Amino acid sequence: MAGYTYVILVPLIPLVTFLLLGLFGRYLGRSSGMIGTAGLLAATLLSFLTAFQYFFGANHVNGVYEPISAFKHTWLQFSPGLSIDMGIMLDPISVMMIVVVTFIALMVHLFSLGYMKGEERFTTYYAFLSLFTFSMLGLVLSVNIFQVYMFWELVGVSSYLLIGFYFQKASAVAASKKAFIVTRFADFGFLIGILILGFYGGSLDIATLVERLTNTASPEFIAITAASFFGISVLTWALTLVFIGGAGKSAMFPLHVWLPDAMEGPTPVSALIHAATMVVAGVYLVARLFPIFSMNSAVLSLVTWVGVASALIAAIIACTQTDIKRVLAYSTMSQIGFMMFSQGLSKTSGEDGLGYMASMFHLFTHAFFKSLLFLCAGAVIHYVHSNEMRDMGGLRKLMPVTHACFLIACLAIAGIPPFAGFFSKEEILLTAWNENLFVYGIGLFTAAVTAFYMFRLYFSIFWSQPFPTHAKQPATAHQQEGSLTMQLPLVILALCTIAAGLVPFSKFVTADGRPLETHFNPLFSVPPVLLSIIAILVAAELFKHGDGRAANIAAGLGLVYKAASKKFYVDELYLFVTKKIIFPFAGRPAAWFDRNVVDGCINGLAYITASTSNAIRWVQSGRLQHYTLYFFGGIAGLAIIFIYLWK
Amino acid sequence: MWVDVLLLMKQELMLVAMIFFILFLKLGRERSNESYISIVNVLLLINLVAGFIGSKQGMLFNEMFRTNELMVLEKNILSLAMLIISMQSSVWLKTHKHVPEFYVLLLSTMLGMFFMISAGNLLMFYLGLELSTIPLAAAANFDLVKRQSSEAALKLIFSSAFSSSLLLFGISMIYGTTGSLTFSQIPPLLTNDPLQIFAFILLLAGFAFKISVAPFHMWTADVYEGAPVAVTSFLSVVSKGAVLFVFISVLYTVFKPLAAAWYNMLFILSLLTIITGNLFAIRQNNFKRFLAFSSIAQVGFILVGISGSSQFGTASVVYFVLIYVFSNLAAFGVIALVSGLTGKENITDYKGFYKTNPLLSWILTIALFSLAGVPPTAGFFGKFFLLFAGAGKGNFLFITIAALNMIISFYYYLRVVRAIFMDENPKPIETLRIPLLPRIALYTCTVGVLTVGFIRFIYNYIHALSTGL
Amino acid sequence: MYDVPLSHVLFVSTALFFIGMYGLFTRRNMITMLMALELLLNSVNINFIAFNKYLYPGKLDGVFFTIFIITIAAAEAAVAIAIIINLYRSHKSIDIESAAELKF
Amino acid sequence: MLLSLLIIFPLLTALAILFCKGLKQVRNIALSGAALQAGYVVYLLLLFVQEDIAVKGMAFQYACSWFEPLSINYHVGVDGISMVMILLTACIVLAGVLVSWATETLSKEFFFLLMLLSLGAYGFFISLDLFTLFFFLEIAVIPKFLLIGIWGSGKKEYSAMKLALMLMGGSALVFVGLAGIYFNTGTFDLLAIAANPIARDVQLIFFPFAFLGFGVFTALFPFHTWVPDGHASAPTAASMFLAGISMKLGGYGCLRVATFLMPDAAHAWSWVIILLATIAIIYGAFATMMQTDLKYINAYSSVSHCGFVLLGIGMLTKTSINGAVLQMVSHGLMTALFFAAIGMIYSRTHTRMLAQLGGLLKVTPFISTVFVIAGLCSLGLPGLSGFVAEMTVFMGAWQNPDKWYRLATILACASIVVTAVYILRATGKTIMGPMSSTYENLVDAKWNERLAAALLIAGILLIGLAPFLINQLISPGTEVIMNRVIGFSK
Repeated sequence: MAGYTYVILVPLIPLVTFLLLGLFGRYLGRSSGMIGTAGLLAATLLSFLTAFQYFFGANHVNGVYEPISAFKHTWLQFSPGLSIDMGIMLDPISVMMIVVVTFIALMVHLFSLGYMKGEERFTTYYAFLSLFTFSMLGLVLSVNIFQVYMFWELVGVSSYLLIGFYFQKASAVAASKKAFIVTRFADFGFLIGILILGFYGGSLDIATLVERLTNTASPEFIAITAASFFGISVLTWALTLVFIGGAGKSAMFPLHVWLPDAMEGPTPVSALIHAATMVVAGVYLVARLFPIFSMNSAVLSLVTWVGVASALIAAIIACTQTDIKRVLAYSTMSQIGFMMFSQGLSKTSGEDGLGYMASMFHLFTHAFFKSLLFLCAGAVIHYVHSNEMRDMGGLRKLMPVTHACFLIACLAIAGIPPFAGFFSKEEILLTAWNENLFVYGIGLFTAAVTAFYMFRLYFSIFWSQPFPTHAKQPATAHQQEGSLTMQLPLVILALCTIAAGLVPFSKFVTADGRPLETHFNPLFSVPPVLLSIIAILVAAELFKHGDGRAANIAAGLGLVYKAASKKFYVDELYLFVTKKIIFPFAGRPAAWFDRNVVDGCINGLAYITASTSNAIRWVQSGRLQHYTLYFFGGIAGLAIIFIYLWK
Repeated sequence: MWVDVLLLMKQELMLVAMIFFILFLKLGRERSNESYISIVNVLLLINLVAGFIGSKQGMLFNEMFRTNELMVLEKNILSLAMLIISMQSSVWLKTHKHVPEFYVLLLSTMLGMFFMISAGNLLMFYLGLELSTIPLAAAANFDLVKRQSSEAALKLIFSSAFSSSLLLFGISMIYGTTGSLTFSQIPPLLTNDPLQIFAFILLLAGFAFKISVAPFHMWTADVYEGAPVAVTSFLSVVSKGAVLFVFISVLYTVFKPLAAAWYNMLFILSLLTIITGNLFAIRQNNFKRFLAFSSIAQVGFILVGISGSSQFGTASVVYFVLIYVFSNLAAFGVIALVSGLTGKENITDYKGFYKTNPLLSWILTIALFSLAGVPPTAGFFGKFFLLFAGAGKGNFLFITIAALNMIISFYYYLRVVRAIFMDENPKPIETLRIPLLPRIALYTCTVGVLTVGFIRFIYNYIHALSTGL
Repeated sequence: MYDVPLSHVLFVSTALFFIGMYGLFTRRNMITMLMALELLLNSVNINFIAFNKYLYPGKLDGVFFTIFIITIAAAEAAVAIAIIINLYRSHKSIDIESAAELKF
Repeated sequence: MLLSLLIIFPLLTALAILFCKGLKQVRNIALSGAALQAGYVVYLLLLFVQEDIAVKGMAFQYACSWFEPLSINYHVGVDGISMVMILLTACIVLAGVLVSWATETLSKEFFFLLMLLSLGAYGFFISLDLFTLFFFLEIAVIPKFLLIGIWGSGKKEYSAMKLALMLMGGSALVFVGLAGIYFNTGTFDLLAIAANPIARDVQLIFFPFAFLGFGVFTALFPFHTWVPDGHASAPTAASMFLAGISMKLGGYGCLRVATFLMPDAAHAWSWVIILLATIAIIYGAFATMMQTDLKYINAYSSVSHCGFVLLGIGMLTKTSINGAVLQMVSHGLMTALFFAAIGMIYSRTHTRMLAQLGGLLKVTPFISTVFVIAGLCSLGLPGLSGFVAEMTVFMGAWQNPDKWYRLATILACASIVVTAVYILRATGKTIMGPMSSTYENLVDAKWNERLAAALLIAGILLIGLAPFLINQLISPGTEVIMNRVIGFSK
C-alpha cells in the first residue's frame, strides 16, 4: 500500500533524534530535551494520522481490517525462504500500539523536561528515551518474527541503559544487570522458539507463518505437529518457548523478579518502559501470533494459568510493599496477568474472540492510567525526595493537581465506572465468566485486592498524617508542586483515563478483524464494582488516619504477611540458584579445570620433557670408554634387530 | 689425457697446490699473522671461484676416482664453507702462533673430504676418510694450552680411530663376501645374507659416527665444546656435510640392494637421534655444546630426508646442507666473534645482548630461526623438503613424530632468542666492533639465509643434478 | 699347505678384534688403549689377507688395503701420541679418567 | 599481480621502517603504510565486486612456478571469503598501528614486526597453493613471540613461549596433513586438488591432522590454553592482531583446506568437531564468568566465540558456514575493539583488575562508550555485527536435521545468556559503579585512539546494519564449498 509508506517515519524520527543527541549531544546541552520532545510530537501526530487513515480509511474490506504491509526489505537472507525482513505491518493491534507508544512517550518526554532538569546526563537521558521509543515502535510494527526478536533485544538494552542511568549507584547497576539477564534468559527460549517455527514453517515472515501454521492441511502444519521431542509435539514446544520469551519481558511469574528492581531507574522511565509499553510486549507477542497459539490448547491454558498466578501473587505482594514505586510495579505485573489470562481464554473468532479484544483493550486503558500513576508518583517523589510511604502523607493539600490525577487513576485501576479501567476489566471478567468460573473467581478477588492496595497507596500518600510533621523537609526549590511541564502531562493523561474507556474499542481491534458487538450487561458488572468499593472502604478505614491499625492486622496475619512482604522469597531462590549453584558448580569449576587440568596437561608435557632431559644427562658421562661402549652397543643392537628379529 | 686429469681433479689439485704454497710461505721469511690470513683467504676465494669453472664428469685410475657435476657442486659448497670459516676465525687466529699450520691441517682435511666424495672404491674412500679425520684431531687440539682443547682432541682421535677400525672390519667383510672393492661392482654381488647386513651395519656405524647419529654421537658434544670455535664450526658444517654427501651416494648406489634393510635402520636411528639431540639440547648452557646437540637433532631430520626416494632425497639433503652451511656458520660466526673478543661462550652471557649489539643479535636470531626452520629464512625450505622427502615413502607415523619433535627444537632455539631480547642483564656483553673479514662473512651468511629459499634456480639446479645417482 | 682352513684364521682375527675392543674398554692408560686400537686394526689386516689369499687369490686388493691400513695406523698413532703428550702437559697424567671434564 | 601487491606493500613498509630514524618517522611511515594497505584493499574490493566469481571461481588469479620439480607454485587468488578476511586484516592492522602510536621502547622493531605479521596474514588469505599457504601461516607465528615477549606485560616470556610452541605444534600437524594431501594428489594447488577429489579413506586419515592443526590456531577446545595467557601478556596491538586475525587464520584454514578439500571426512568427523565446539562455547563462557582480569575475560570469551566458528563449520550447512565466516569477521572486529578499549583503560589506570576499576564512565566517557559497544556487540545486540553472525550460525546449525546436533545448537544458544552475564559484570564493574578517587583526573581518548575505535566501530556497524552487503560477498564462496560437501557426501 503506497498510501502508508510515510508510516516508516514514525519509528525513524526517534532514531534520528537518538543519533542527533547521541553524537552531538555535547553541543546541544539543554536544548536536547526540546529536540527529543519535538521529534516525538511529530511522530505522535503521524501515528494519529496513521490510526485515522487505517481505521476510518478505505481499507475496510467487507467489514474486516486487512493487515497491510506498508514497507518490506530483505535485510539478511539466511537461505531460500528464511530471511530477516525489515518492514512495517499495519493491522489493528499494531496501529493501536503505535498510538499508545508514541502518545505515552510524548507525555513522558514532556514530564521529564521538568523532572530531569539539572541532571548531569540530561542529553544522554533523552538519547536513550528516543532509542527506546524507536525500538518499541519497530517491535510493534514488525513484519518478521526475527525482526520482532531484534527490536525485542533493543528495547531490552535501552531499558538496561535507562535503569542503570544513575550508573554510580550500585543498586541501580545491579538492578539493570538483573533486568537484562532475566529477560535475556527468557529471550533464549524465544530464540529457540523462533528457530523451531522458522525451520518447520519454512519462513520467518509472520503473515506467512500464521497462514501456514493455522491451516491444518498444510504440509508445514502436519510436519510440526507430527514431529515430537520428549513426547511433546514440536508445535507445543515452539509456542511454549515463544511464550517464555513473552513472559520474561512481561514480568510474568516466575520471571517477574526484575521488574520491581527496575524501579531504580528514573520514574518517568518506569512510567514509559516498565508500565505502559515494554512490559506489555509479551502480551503483544502472544496477540501477534494468536492464531497460531489458538491452534494449541495446551499452550493457551499455560498462558491462562501463568497469567492468573501472576495477577494474584502480584496483587498480594503489592499489599505489603512500602516503596510506592514497587507497589505500582507489582500492580503492573498483576494487570498484565489479567491481559494474559484473558488471551489464554480467548478464541479466534466472533463472540469467543472477546478475550483477545478485552486484553488488547485493557492493554490500551492500562497504558494510560498506569503511566499516569507513575508520573504522579514521580511528582510526589520529586517533591518528597523519597520513595517510602512513611515519608509521605497529607500531601493532598500541598499538591492538589497530582492528588486529583492520582485519585482518578486509582479509581480507574480499581475498576470504578465510568473510568477506563472499568470497561476493559469488565470485558476480561466476562470472558472468564464465559470460559472458566474458577478463573473468574480469582479474577474477581484480584480485582478487589487491586482496589485495596491502590487505595492503601492513595491514602497513605495523600491522607494519613499531615505532611511536614515527621518527614524530612523538602528542598525549598520544590515548595510548589512542580513546573507546568510536569503538570500538563498529568492532566492530559487524567483526561485520557476518563475518556479511554468510552472508546468503542471492539469496533476496531478484534481477534479476526471483524467489528465485535459487545452488549453491556449492568447486572454482570455489579459484583466486581461492589467488591472494589468495599475494598476501597476497607483501605480508607485502615490507612486514612495513618495510625497503627494496618500494622496490627499485618501482625495478626503473621507469617503470611511476612512471606508476602518478602515477595514469597522468589528473589532469594534466584540468588540461591545463581550464587550458590551456577557460580560455584559451573563457573568456578570451569575456570579451575581450565587453569589446572587442561593447561596443566600442556605445562605437564613441557615439565615431563625437561625432567626427562635432566634424568638422562648421566648418559653423556664424559668418559671416552663409555662412549665407545655405547658405540659398540649401538652396533650390537642394530645387528640383533636386523639380523635376528627383522627377518 | 692430462688435461682431462687436470680438469677432473681440479679441485683436489688446487687444494694440494695451496697446501704446498702455504708450507713454502712458512719456510720463507717471517710474516705477520695478518698477511698469512689475508693471503690464504684470497687463495680460498680463488679456489672457490675456480671451482665453478670448467667442471666435467668422468672417471680416473680405473674408477678409483670419479666425479660429476653434483660432486663438483658439493665440493664447491664445502670450499665456500671453508672460506667463510677462515674469514670468521681470523679474529681468533690473529692472536695465535701457528697460523699456517692451522690452515695446512684444515686444507688437508678438505683434501681428504674431496677424495672421499669422489671415491669410486672402498680403499679410496677409506683413505679419504682417514685423511679427513686425523688432521682434524690435531686441529681440535689447536688451543695448545687449554685443557679442554686437548681433551677434545683426545676424544676425537680415539673414538674416530675406533669407529674407523670397525668400519674397516665391515669393509673387510664386504670384501670377503663380494671379492671387490669397487663401488660399481659391489651391488650385483650383494645378497641379503646376514654377514653382508652385519658388514653394512658396521659401515653405517662408521658413517653415523662421522655425522654424529645417536647412539654413535657421544663424542660430538664434548669435542664441539672443547675445540676452538673455528674447528667446531668446521666439524659441524664441513666434515659433517662431506660425510653426508658420501653417505647418500653410497646408500643410493652401492647398497641399493639392501634398501629394505637400511630404510628401517634409518627410521630407528633418525627418531633416536632427533629425540636424543632435542632432549640434551634443552638444558645446555654452553653455546657450542648447545649447537652441538641441536646439530645432532638436525642430522636426525636429515636422515628423515635420506630415507626418502633417491633423487628427491639427494636433492633435499644437498639443498639442506647448503642452507645449513649459511645458517649454522652465521650462528657460529657470532659466537666466534663474541668468544674471540670477550671469551664468553655461555647462553646466559647473551642476556640483554640486543641492548648492546642489535646487529649481531639480529644475525644470530635469523640464524637460529633458520636452524629452527621458520620462514622466511631458508631453513624453512630446507626442513620442509627434508620432511617432505621422508613423507614420500608414505610412512606418516615417522613424519608425525619428527614434525612434533620440531616443537622441542623450537623451544630451545626460542630460549636463546628470549635470552637475547627479553631477559634483563645487569652487565651484558659490551658493544663490539666487528672487524672486516668476519663482517663480510656474517653478511654473506645472512644474505644466504634470507635469499636461498627464494631463488628458485638453486633448488631446481640441485634437483636436476641429483638424477646422476 | 692349505691345511689351515679359512674359518680358523677368521676366528683368530675375530678373537683379536674382540680382545682389542676389550682392551680399549677397560684399560685406563692411554698408551695401552692406543695399543688396543692397533690390535683392532691388525685383526682387520688379518681378515683382508686371509680373504685375499683364500677366496680371491687372483687379485691383490686385500693386500694393498692392508698396506695402506698399516701406514695410516702409523700416522694415526703418531697424531694420537702427540695429542696425549700435549694432554700430559696440561693434565699431568695419561690416565683416561683424568680426561673426563667435558660432560653432560 | 594485483594480489601480490598485498604482500609487497607490507614488505616495503617494513623495510622502510628499518631504514628510518627516530620515533616520529617510524610512526609516520608505519601509519602511512597501513593506511596505504587499507586503501589498496578497498580498491581491490571495488574491483572484486565487478568480477563475476561464478565464472572464474577465484578472482585475480596469478600463478607462477616456484619449485617445478615438486610442482610447488606461487598461486594466489581470492573469493568472497578471503576478500572479507583481507578487509578485516587491513582494518585491524590500521587500527593496531593507531592504538600502539604511543609505543616508545624499540618502536622501530615493534612496527616492523607488526608489518611482518600483516604480511603473513595477507599471504595466507590470498594463497591458493598449500605450500605458500603454509609458508605464510608460519610467517605469522614467530613475530608474535617477539611482540609478546619484548613489549608484553605480566609473565610475558612464559606466555610468548607457550603461544609460539603451541602454534608451532599446530602447524606441525598441518604440515603432516598437507604432506598427506600432496602425496595422494601429487599437487599442492587448491583448485587442482578440488577438481579431482581425494579418496575417502585418505581423507579420513588426514582430515584430523589438518583440522586439529588449524584448530589450535582458532582455540579448539583442548588446545586453547595459549589464548588466555597469550592475550593477557600481549601488548594491545599484538592482542588485537592475535584475536582479530591470527585466530582467524585457523578458522579460515579449517574451512578452506580441511573442509573444502576433504568434504567426506568433514562429514564423517563432524560430530567430533561439533562436540568440541559446543564444549568450547559453553565452557569458555562459564570460565569467562569467573575471570577478574579484563584481558582474561576477553580472551576466554574469544574461546567461546571462536567456538561458534567451528560449530558453524561443523554443521556443514550453507547458512552455518556463512555464519562461521561472518562470525570470524565480526569476532575479529569486536575483540580488536575490546582489546583496544582495555588497552586504553590500562594505559591510564595501570590496572586491568575488575576489583580496582569502576565508574570510569564519569571521567572517560569516550573510552567507556567504546567499551560498552564492544561488550554489547559480543553479547549479540541487534544492529551490531555479533548479532548477525551468531544468528546466522544458529539458523544454519538448526538446519542440520540431526537430533543431537540440534541439542548442541540449543546448548550453544544458551551461551548467549552466560555471555550477557559476564559482559554485564565486566561493564558494571569497570564502567559503572562508584569510582575510586585516584581516577579523578584521567584524560579521555587521544585522537589516534579515537580514530582506531571509530574505524573498528564503523566496521561493526556496517556488518550489523547492512549484513546483506557482506552476505552477497560471502555466499558465492560458501556456495562453492557447499557444492563439494554435498556432492561427495552422498
